[in-house]
Amino acid sequence: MVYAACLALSGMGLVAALSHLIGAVAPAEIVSPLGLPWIGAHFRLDALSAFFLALVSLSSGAASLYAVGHGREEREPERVLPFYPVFLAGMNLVVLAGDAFTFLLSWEVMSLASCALVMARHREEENVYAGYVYLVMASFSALTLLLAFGFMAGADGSYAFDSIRARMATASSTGVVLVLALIGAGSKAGLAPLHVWLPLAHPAAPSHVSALMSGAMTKVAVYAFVRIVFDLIGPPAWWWGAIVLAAGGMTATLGVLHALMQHDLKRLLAYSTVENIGIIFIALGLALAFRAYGLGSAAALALTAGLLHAFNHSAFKSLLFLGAGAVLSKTGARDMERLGGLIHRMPQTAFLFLVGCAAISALPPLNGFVSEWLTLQAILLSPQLPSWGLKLLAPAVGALLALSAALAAACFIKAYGVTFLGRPRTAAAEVAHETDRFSLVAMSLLAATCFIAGIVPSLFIDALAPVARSLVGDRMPAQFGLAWLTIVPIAESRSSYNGMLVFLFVAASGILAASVIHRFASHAVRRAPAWDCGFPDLNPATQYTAASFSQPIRRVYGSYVFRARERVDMPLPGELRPARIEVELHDLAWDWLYAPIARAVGAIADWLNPLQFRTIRQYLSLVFFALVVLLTGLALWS
Amino acid sequence: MDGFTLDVAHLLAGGLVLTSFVMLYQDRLYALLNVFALQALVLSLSVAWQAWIQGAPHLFITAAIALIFKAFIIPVALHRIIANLGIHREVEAVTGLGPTMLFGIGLVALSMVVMLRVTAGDDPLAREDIAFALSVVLLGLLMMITRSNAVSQVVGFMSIENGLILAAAGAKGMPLVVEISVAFSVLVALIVIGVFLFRIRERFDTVDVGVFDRIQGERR
Amino acid sequence: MVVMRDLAVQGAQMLIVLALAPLLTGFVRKLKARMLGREGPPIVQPYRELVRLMRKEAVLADNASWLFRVIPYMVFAGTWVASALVPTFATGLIFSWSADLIAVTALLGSGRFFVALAGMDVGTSFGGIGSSREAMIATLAEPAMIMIVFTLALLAGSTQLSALAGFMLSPAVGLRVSLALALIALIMVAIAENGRIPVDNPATHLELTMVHEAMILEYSGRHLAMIEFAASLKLLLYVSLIACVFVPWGLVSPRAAVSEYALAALAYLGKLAAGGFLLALFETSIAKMRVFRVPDFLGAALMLSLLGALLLFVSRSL
Amino acid sequence: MNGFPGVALMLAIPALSAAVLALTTDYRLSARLNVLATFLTLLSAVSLLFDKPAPDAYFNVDDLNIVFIVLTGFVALTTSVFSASYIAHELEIGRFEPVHLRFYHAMYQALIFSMNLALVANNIGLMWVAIEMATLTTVLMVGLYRTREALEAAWKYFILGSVGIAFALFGTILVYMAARPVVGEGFDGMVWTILAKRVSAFDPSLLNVAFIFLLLGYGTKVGLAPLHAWLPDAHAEGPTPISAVLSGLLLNVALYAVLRFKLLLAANAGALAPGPLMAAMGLGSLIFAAFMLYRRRDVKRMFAYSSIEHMGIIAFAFGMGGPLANFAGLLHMTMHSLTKSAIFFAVGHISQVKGTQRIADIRGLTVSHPLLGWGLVVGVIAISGLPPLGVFTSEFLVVSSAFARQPLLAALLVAGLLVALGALTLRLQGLAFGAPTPDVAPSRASYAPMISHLGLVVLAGIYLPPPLVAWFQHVAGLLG
Repeated sequence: MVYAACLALSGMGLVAALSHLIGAVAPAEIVSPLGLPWIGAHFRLDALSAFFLALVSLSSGAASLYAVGHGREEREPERVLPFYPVFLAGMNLVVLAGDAFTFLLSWEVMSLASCALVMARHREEENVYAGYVYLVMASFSALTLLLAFGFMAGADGSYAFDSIRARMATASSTGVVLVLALIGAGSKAGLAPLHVWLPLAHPAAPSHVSALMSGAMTKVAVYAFVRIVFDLIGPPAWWWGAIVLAAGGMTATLGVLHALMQHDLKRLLAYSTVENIGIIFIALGLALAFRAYGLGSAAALALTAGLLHAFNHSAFKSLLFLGAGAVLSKTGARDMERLGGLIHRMPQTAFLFLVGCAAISALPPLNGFVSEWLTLQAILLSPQLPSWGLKLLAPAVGALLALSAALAAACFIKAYGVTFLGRPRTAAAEVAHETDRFSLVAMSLLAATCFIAGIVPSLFIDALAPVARSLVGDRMPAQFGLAWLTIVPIAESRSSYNGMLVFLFVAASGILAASVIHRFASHAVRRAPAWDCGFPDLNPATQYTAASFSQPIRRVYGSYVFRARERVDMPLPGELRPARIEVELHDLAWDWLYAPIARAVGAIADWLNPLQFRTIRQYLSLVFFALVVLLTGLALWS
Repeated sequence: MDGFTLDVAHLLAGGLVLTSFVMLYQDRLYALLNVFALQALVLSLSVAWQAWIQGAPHLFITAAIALIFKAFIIPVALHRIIANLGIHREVEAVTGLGPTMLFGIGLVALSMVVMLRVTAGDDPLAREDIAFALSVVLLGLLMMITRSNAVSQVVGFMSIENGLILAAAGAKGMPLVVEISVAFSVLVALIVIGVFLFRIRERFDTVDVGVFDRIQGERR
Repeated sequence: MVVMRDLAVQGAQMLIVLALAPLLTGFVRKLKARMLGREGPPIVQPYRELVRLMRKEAVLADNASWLFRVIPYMVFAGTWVASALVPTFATGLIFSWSADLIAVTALLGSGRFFVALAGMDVGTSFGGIGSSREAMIATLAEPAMIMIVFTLALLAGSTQLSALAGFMLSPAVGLRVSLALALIALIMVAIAENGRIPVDNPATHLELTMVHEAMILEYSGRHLAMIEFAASLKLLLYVSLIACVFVPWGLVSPRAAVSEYALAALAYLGKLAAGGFLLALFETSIAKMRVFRVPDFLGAALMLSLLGALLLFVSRSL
Repeated sequence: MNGFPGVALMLAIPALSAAVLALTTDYRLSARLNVLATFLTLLSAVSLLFDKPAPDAYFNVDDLNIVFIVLTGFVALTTSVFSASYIAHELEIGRFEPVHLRFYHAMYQALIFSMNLALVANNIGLMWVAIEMATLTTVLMVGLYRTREALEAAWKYFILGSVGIAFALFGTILVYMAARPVVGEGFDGMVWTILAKRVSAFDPSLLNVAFIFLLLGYGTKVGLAPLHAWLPDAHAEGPTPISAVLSGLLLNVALYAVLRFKLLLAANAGALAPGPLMAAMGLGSLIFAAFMLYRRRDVKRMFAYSSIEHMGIIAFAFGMGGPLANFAGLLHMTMHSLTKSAIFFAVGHISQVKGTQRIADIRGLTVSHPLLGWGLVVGVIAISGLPPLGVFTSEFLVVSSAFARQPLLAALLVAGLLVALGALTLRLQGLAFGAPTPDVAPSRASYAPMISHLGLVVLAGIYLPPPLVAWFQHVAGLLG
């Protein structure tokens, strides 16, 4: 079985990466004769790539394990199996690549393989469409990165990362590279307004692949950004941080707002990926800003926060996608309006999914909270920045961050409540049953990761120390030694957080309360029909639906964020037809950015097309005029 | 070489350009063919003259080919085609004659400017020849694009070729001229045969968009 | 020995908040009733209700899941811990550094998260209404709260509540616009969070504007008791938060003598009384607003807090 | 010619077999003969790898053309294998009368001959004659189907090609005239190796005019816009093997001719740099073809336009100049001819199986004919410059090296590439995925040619053999 092999391999990758990360050894480099002839393919494993290698290996291992069980239900396995290992290999190679050519090669292999996986179910129209948009956008990002590397490598083509570093140390106007890298890596990671392909492509793929695309591939894009901006090009200018901050804040808010409006479970998850990418970029932008002014420790804090959030997100987003996949395969429905009450049918999945939801909503004591807490702490340091623009930008972005965190909580209340709670809305949801045990093991693995990263974050922060040191020249104070496993970003007098203690505290008091009540007060339970203020209705259609849940929020933000329009069609008294409300939403990025470009291309094509239908004489006159023009030019020139 | 030979060469080359202009002016096919025959004659004369003054006997072959093939065979063949297709009453200039002539004069000026300037170091005879040759070529091309009639386009192409032969002959001691002229004659012959075989009615480009829709792949 | 004593103080605080929370609720009810000219229930009424509810058997809807039964305890525990972390009468409690103000906010947020889930568990229309409105309110209240935290943290250079209070006591504070903005915003947030008038009406049932009550409609018996208890704890938490940040006088620093502790406790009681009185006064003086006016209300809070933070960010550099 | 007479053989074999094939009527025999002859040609071409004859007045084998000679031999062989099965089918359905067969095979060999001649020619006049012969033979083959459209296409090709040829001749004469004062009259004035040695002393302004004519003349055969008009129809209407040879080889040969003269200009200090001109034309062709791709309804015509696009890329690369870009251009020429001919093999079989060339009528190939379908997918992916295939390497080099020097041009280039990729992949999805359309004929395709080409392309995308790199780097250095 292919997946088993992938599992074993990614396990090995994880071990290797961790050993490298913990035992902070010197970067290892291999040069193979493949690739560009006079350069060869460089493969390099330093702290940064080790961290991301661990990240990728973790989620790919989980996905493979999941697929061992889940893959049996694949209808056309021959369209998934060949590309899956290639996809994994591509991601790992991107992280390991040591020169521009190898990097872009593996980058594109990654994109292509995932695109093939997106189109695995090629008989549905929208999958093929998603694959197309995805392919074009992926090539766009690759070409943009190619330009960036072209600038960095120079005309003589010194593509190896070391020589690039040497060149860029003295180069000027490196801002170009930043912009290109932001566009290139950002469009792959799903940075607004280049995110449009993401919610199309990620849901279309088989679930374990969606998990990888959201959990790992977007992180590989983040890796590309970090590698280029922090490592390869020289010291940043102040406005770099500003751009990245703004982009991140916008992405986070837009992403989560769109996520709230979705009723397709996997698409909702995809949009929430966009949001988390935004959060990561906020942290990275802060790190850039701090670094531009030489505030080493602050930069280290921000960078660590960003990378930690990348790790956390890959953990819980993979978990959530796997859960969604389990739901999909057992009920055949991705649309939440056709689900409900699954907590009774698939309890383990429900529990694990709940852990994921809590983690992604940044609830203590899980891991999502830790990284967002660190990011907020980093924002709190921003008054040290001398630049006024950043001074004003940072708190605003902080507000956006808080806003999107709260919206994310609402979003996942909706996702979980509508999918797993309440009463089943269709027969399919009625008869669903628990998923296979491989999938359960895989998901519980990820859930455990979320939990551990939540209560002992100090381990992970210390593991990130060499990365921070190598990139911004400073690191956060060592955390692991502290009493009670507390984490202290700067100083205890400033702020500290202890996930483990909070968890123990809550658990203890909860259990205490429960036991006291059960001991001294009643513990009798009686089952009865739902009370519902006196007029319960047995029809599950009376439940709150996903659309109705998000309606208030749509009222609040919708009108200007996605030009939401509601049309209510209320039958007159005596009419028997049901009343219905229709909502139309727009993704402005699509309406204002993509559609015009597509129209322009079409228009130009139409405008040029008649050239196919000219007569020979007219073609001849083209030739003739070309000749005359050139000769005249020559006559004038010489 | 003395002035006389130069003058003769000059006269003949200029004659070529002149005939090209006359062709450009003609609007009757038969007349056009006659003028073309005349041009071929002039060409062969000038090539022969070049052969004599350069003392290059192989050029005589080229002259002979030009004379026999272009001055007689081709025009006759074209006469028959025209007769077959019954298009001899054709008046078919796409653009008016006046603009065409003006443009032609402009072309000649252009070729003079280009050539006479660039070949500054060369001997005057070669300069004259190459400049006239270029203008003949350009005029022939102009003819091809201003006439919409197959036969006259063929004629235009052949006058382009005449210009080339002139240039080749004028380039002193240039090898392979014979081979080249032979190859070209084959080309021309094929064109004429094509016109004859495929019954290209009146013009190469009887194209309505419908035809191209078929070409676009709706065939079969 | 010292550790034992710190632990004792911490435990005392936890017990005190537990004991005082229902009292505060009852106190506010009583005051409101009086202001409205009614007799009103006795102050200890909330205790009786709690005890009665705990005694009763819990009636669960047929399709209520295990989550539905666990949530009350989780919410209670979370709120309790949160309120135990807010200095009431003494700063520098032994566990206070295990979570800062942001963490406290997040703890309350998780409480809300789970209550909202509970609201959707049984699958009734009212539960859905409550959850979705609660979520909508939260999306505005939480950012506002975070912004307030920013303001305070920038002033005090810390997000630790003890450090905050200590800073507030010090003369370094001075009079600041941002603080005033933060205070107003905090009060508005507190009102929204506790579902008081004008955002929500804790006293109503079966009114389409209700939020919190709608979510817990299906709860009964001990579960309901837990939820109610958590609610009153939350109220207490906010009052004491405002107290410890804006009127920190009377707070004792760690390792003080027992007598000082007693004094501080008395001061704390005074603050609670004052807070409850103001709340009651406010609630009786204005009317409940429509649900879709709430966003404007909270948006104003968010704007105020953001303004305060911005002012501060800029002025810090002067 | 010392040692093994490779050159003589690789010219003699096609010539002879052309004569023989003109006489054989039996289909099987002639097809086999065709394959055999191309195979022997390939062998003799390969032999040149091992001992290069010293350049003489007529022939010359150097680092620039050796690759293209071998490439021509190889593609000719695979194409003959392909055409064996292709023509068999055409005979069955009766689009091909046996009369045409002799003609077809003879012309095929004649084409091989003329291309080899053009490649090894050391004499610019000889090169011109060879390319003209190539034009004639291909014209005749394009018109082979005798349908109205085929004749139309053949005429268009013929007339435009002839004019181009005329220009090229004029340019050649000018070059000779430029050379005459330096190297003296007579034969030396046309021998390329001698010209290359002495060119620095030529009259630069004359060279400039000459290059304009040569660029327009041979550029017509390369298919650079605005001289491209013949190319799409010629590809679309002729028999598919011819389309493969046209795109795979003939364009290369014409471009090779342009390169030869660019080498001359590069070596002459005073001459105007041909770079900007070529870069501009290349960029123009690329963008123009990229947009034209969108409205194509005939699959072969679409890939013909993509050939124009790639010729544009190559011309741009050489126009940019510099070791990297030139290397990339040479690599791209090789990769493109391999990939594009592979695509045409696939398309040929597909259009036979489906009985149509309309893109709209072909769907779901990966389902109905996995090998053909995936072959097409790989080919199109390669041609749109996606890794891990050879074209990616060259595009990587072109774009990156161009951006460092001319950011704006590079940005335009990238935009063009993106537009083209959008069009190609859009059509590809229609062809390869979705529910399949019914077949009209069983596929008795020979997959070996397609697979071998794609295999080579994939290999080149990951690993380039050192000798190849050495040749290319040397030539790239010369090209300046």
